[in-house]
Amino acid sequence: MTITVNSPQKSPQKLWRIWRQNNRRQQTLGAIVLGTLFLLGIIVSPWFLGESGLSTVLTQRNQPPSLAHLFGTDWLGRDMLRRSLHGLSLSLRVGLLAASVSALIGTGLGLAAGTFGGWVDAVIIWIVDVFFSLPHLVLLILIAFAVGGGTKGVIIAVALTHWTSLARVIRAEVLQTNSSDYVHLSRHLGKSSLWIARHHMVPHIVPQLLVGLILLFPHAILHEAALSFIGIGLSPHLPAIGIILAESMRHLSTGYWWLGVMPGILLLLAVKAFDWLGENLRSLFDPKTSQG
Amino acid sequence: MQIRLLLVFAAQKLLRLGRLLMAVAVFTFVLLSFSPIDPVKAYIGADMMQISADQQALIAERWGLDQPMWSRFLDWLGQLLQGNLGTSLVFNQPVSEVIASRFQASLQMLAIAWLLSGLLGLALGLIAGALEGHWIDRLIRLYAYTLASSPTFWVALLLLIVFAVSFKIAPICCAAPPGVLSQNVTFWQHLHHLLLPAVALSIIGIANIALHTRQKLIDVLHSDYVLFARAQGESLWNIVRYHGFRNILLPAITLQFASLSELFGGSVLVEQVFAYPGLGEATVQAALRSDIPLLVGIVFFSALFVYTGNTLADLSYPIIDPRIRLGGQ
Amino acid sequence: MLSISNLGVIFTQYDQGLRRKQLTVITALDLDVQAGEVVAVVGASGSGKSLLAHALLGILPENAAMSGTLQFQGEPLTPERSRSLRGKAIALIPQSVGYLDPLMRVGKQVQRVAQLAGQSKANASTSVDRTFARYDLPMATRDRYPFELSGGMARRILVSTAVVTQAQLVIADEPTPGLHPDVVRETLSHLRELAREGRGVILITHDIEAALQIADRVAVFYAGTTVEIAASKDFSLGNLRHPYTQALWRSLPQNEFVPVPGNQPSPEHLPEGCLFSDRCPWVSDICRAERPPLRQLPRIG
Amino acid sequence: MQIFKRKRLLEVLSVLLASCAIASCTPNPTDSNTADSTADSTAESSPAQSGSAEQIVLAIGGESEEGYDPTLGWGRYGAPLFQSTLLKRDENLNIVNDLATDYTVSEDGKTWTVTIREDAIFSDGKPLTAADVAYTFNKAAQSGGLTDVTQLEKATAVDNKTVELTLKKPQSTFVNRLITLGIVPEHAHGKDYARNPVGSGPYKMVQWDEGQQLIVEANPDYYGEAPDIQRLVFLFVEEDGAFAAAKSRQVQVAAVPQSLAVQTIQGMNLRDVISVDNRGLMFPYLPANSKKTPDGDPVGNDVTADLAIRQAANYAIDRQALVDGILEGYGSPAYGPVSGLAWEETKADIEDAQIEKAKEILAEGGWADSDGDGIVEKNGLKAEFTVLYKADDSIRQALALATAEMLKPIGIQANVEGKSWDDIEPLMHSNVVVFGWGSHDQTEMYNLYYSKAAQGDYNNAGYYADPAIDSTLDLAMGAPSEAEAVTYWKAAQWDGKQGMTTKGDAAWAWLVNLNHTYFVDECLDIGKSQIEPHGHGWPITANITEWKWTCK
Repeated sequence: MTITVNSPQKSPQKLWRIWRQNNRRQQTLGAIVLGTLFLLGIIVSPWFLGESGLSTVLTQRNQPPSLAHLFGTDWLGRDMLRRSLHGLSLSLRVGLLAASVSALIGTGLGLAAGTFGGWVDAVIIWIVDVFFSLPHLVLLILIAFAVGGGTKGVIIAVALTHWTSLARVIRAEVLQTNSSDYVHLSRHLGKSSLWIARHHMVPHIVPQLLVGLILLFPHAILHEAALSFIGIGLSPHLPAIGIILAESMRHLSTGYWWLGVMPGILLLLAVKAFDWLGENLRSLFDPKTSQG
Repeated sequence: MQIRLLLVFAAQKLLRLGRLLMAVAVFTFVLLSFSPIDPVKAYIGADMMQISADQQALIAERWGLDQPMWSRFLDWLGQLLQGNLGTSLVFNQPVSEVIASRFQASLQMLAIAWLLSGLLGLALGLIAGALEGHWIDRLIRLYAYTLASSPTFWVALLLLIVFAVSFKIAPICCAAPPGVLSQNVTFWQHLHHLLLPAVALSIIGIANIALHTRQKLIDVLHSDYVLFARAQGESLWNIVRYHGFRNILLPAITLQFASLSELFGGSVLVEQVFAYPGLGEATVQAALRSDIPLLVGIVFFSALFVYTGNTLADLSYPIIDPRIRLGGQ
Repeated sequence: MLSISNLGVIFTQYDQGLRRKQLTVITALDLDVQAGEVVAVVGASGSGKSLLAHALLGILPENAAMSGTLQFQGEPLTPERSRSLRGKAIALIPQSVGYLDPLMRVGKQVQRVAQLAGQSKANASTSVDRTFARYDLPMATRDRYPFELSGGMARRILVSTAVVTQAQLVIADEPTPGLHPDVVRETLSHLRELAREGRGVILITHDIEAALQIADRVAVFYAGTTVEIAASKDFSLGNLRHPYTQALWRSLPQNEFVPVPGNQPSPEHLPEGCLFSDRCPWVSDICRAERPPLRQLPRIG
Repeated sequence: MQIFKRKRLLEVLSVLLASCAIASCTPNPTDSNTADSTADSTAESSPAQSGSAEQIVLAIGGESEEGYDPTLGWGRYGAPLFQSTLLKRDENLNIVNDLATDYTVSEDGKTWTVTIREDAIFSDGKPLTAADVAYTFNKAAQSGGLTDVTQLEKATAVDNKTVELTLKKPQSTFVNRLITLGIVPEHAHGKDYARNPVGSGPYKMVQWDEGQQLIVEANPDYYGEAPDIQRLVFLFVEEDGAFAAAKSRQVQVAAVPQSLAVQTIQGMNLRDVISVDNRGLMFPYLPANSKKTPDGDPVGNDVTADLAIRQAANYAIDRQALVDGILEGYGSPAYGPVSGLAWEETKADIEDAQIEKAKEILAEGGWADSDGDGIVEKNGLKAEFTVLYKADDSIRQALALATAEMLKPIGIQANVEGKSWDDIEPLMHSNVVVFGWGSHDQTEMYNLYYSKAAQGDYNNAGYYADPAIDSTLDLAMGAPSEAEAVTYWKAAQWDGKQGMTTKGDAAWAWLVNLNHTYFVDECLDIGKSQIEPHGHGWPITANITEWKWTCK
């Protein structure tokens, strides 16, 4: 008697899995393209939308979402979709800038710690520990306050607080590469630390950096929005997403739910898109994580 | 023997704490010395027109704002050695008292949120991990990933819209019903006002803990000892119960204590949304109104809080895992 | 008691670049075990030995598909039946102490095994006491954690897990590597003892010498196929038929000590015909074209 | 256009409401049930039912996080509640005695002698004496809080009931300190006074849950007429929260913004209180680059330095339209900084919304549209400026936008830009800014227009400087009493020949006064309210002792 077990063609769930498996590479690439397009679309949307729809139309105040206004209108009759896109675009740009600066700091310190070792390493590790010893948001508030708030404040605060994890990753990567055979060889050949860093470290670190950077974005953007929400971030006249959400707090009890819900969903989608992008990039670089 | 180890452990931890707090204090003051905000103006606020220049000078003198930052730091340090964190500008009260009373209000919320996120996160993580690949796992992962990308304050806002505005089953603000003397507030009223903020706060932690627990459980389920247990005919849920749970407890507890830091930060946002008068709300006040002594005090306190959480996690290791000895390895 | 014929196991996996592929890790395994005998399964790593054990216990990973005929005590051994029999009628003695939960006291773990085999809690506890006594394990061992055990103790505990169950078929998966020779001898004698009690024992090992010490018969696996099943004494007599078995025999230190040239083919690149064809000194055209089935040969001598 | 539509809409709404009343539609039972459920649970354990003569709940903001110490500024918006003041303003803002029985000011205006009543006792049972008054003034003068008593040289108690306040120089506005500074007991004014205030006011503190609520109850020892409402609960929530609480009937008085005032709440009436809470456009008075502020920010603007521009803008703006369209009708036109107050010069009012007159003024001033782009020019200078407003303030935003629309027809191009105060501060001496002020204290008007007050901050941000006005303001400030000063205050606004308002220098274009809007329980009679100063909320408590609960 012959028993065939776990036949792959048995259930629809299995079929689905096989379809997914077969298309994984295309899916990953597709996801990367789709995510990038979505985010780019949001970032450049204000240039296509222009200022139209941002002016006050008193006859169209407080309209719930409809076909004409997908996100409804606010208490001045402004189209919430346009406002949200403007706001999110601004928030994304601020977040991107801050995250990029943060990634630079993280890479620099991570490389320094891993390459020079000794007291440099000890000092950097200690700084990282001090940063980890404070709640993230408290640290953000402190720094944003200290530099005087506003857009500049947010960028500096986010940039100064998000580098720690990346620095750790890069440092570990450097240490691992450092102990590898070819680095030993180069060292024996009398190459300088800098030469080794440039020729051996950088190629290993760039993929880590890229993924790390993209996974930094969502954090940076969420924290930017949070800071703006509590009033220490972007100036209230800028249509940042945090500001829009904070404004919606003033219209909760009147039942204008769309003022808070719709922009929040857009923000959520953008953050998820970054996460998605990061995960897919990572699985492209490192197929191990995509198993199973 | 054990007691000596414990003492050594405590001494080490205290030393590190002292060093850390010192660093935090110096760091904070250095940062604040760069601040372009004029605290006198921030203090006066809307009353600018009725306050003469003489009075402004008087105000600066009262708060020592006319001194350079380094001398204020030395003053502050001197006071600190006497156990005094200075006086809050906004609340005109010793900073330690402000923190104590505010933290008391936050503590209950933090505790509920902490337990909720820990238990729910653990449960969801266990289910998802055990059913890896199943649609339930997919659902839980989707939920957790979505939550992880959601702005905390927005989730809180949604909860407020749904439960307080639409269904009217939760209060829209505050920590107690209006007009009721504190001694007359019942336990249920108290809970009623506490619950929604706590739930909102716990949601941040759930995602993180669930995802980590899931991953850890999957690792455990792929381990040799689980393979052996399966070979003995152990069912999936009993494997989770007898082996999975025990082996993920340690990382879960580490994570749980480490999450105190995130929770503390989250409380700043949640209290803002729910107008809950806790320490988080005071943090925002301190920053918005340039109350430097209070801000420094809160930064200081939060570092202590996070450190305590991590130390508790360290202490819990040897209890759970016999392989780990206090102070050893 | 147990008979396996033409067992196949196929894995579905992803490749670098995320392409899916199918791996045939077991092509055609044949084996039969009688009550009271020890059958050793030998072969290089990757020959499918451990997977056989997993297949019998129904604990193959989810992405594995199984084919072929399995019979246990006269009835087909479906995965469902494996599930209900494992831990009761079929028991596994794992490789190392790593197969014990590091955070659970060993006494409790062995007791749990007994309970899973169908004993009540109290009975299970006495079974553990009895078994521990049988293997000279002090009572205090019950309260130890796996990391606190010495090598020999750990081995006896692992054997205990099979003994407490009354299972008719015991599969010992690589019980000897890295052990002190005394412990190896002791472990093997425990296995032999189990067979003497009337159980069937499958001893999975790559250590032919150890296998020959206690096994009645030896099955030789190569790249997921059974190339030969021979009586133990056939080895000492040199009555070996398959070229791989012969090569293996020659590679032993007490014999010619010449390693088998070449490598076992990876499941990704299995040869067309006989799996040993690329290394076989006597390869014929037929072998290159098709895989010869296992044949029953008359006993020589 | 839009404004008219709103008006129509309001009419339609009111008709609908009226017809509803005729049809006597009953409140939706399910609605009131859900609303009451929370209130019920409150009532269970609370001895006093909210919404009765026993207890009312007010959500009008105004928490003093610093505590309730008058020497640090508590009560500067009126009614210190726990303490009483020497003088107070009645509902018509006339100065009347409270603790004081009489006060005189010396010829040179530097010595104020106040006699006080002898029946006032603090809530701890000790009598209030002249020594306490002297202590309070001396303390406030040096404590560095938010009340400015720096003009005081010293206060001395002559005897048990007479105090002498000596000023450094005459200051007619000093009377406002007598009106706002609550008297604290010297014997009980310690470190924790701010959190446990003891005073001779109509109410005493029961409990203060910081950040949440303040519970006070009637002071049985109060020397004045006993208040009708026994216990007050001040709920400290945002305006939106106040509205929500009002909707669920948890509060009896809720301060709401104008945008929420158009809503209706069953069982509550909307009360709009006239205020001097004004909004106006501040024009930089000097030509561009005439000087720099101490911080190095530019001062002056060539366009607004031209009188014709400022006057024309004043005449062109349709203030009533702003009130109707933006304030939902809850407001009044403003022509000066002190609308409705006793020291307002009503002769300074103008007939506005006069496009033609505005155009004439421009033409006379030499402004003409020579290139046909719709914007007038003079000597090659276009009549164009930027209007800055605090960006998160929707009313200021709407005012700025609407005003810019109104200036367009006369050929003035106003570019509207929203910014935060931090960003506005460096720009506010060289650009037009939407400001909002309004106080019962004339010091504010003085600081808005007095040339030497311009020091690069909010005081006289436009660097207005007119020597004649300066001397009139000096006379007003130096007058021995408010009554005598009023003549000068009025003259500074417009004396028939010159003044700082439109007909004179037109240093500002005042736009509107906001009405402060409150939802008040139908059963609560809050009497006649004062014209409220800038600051929505707390000022409504000025006459709280007269509030009555009219239902059983």
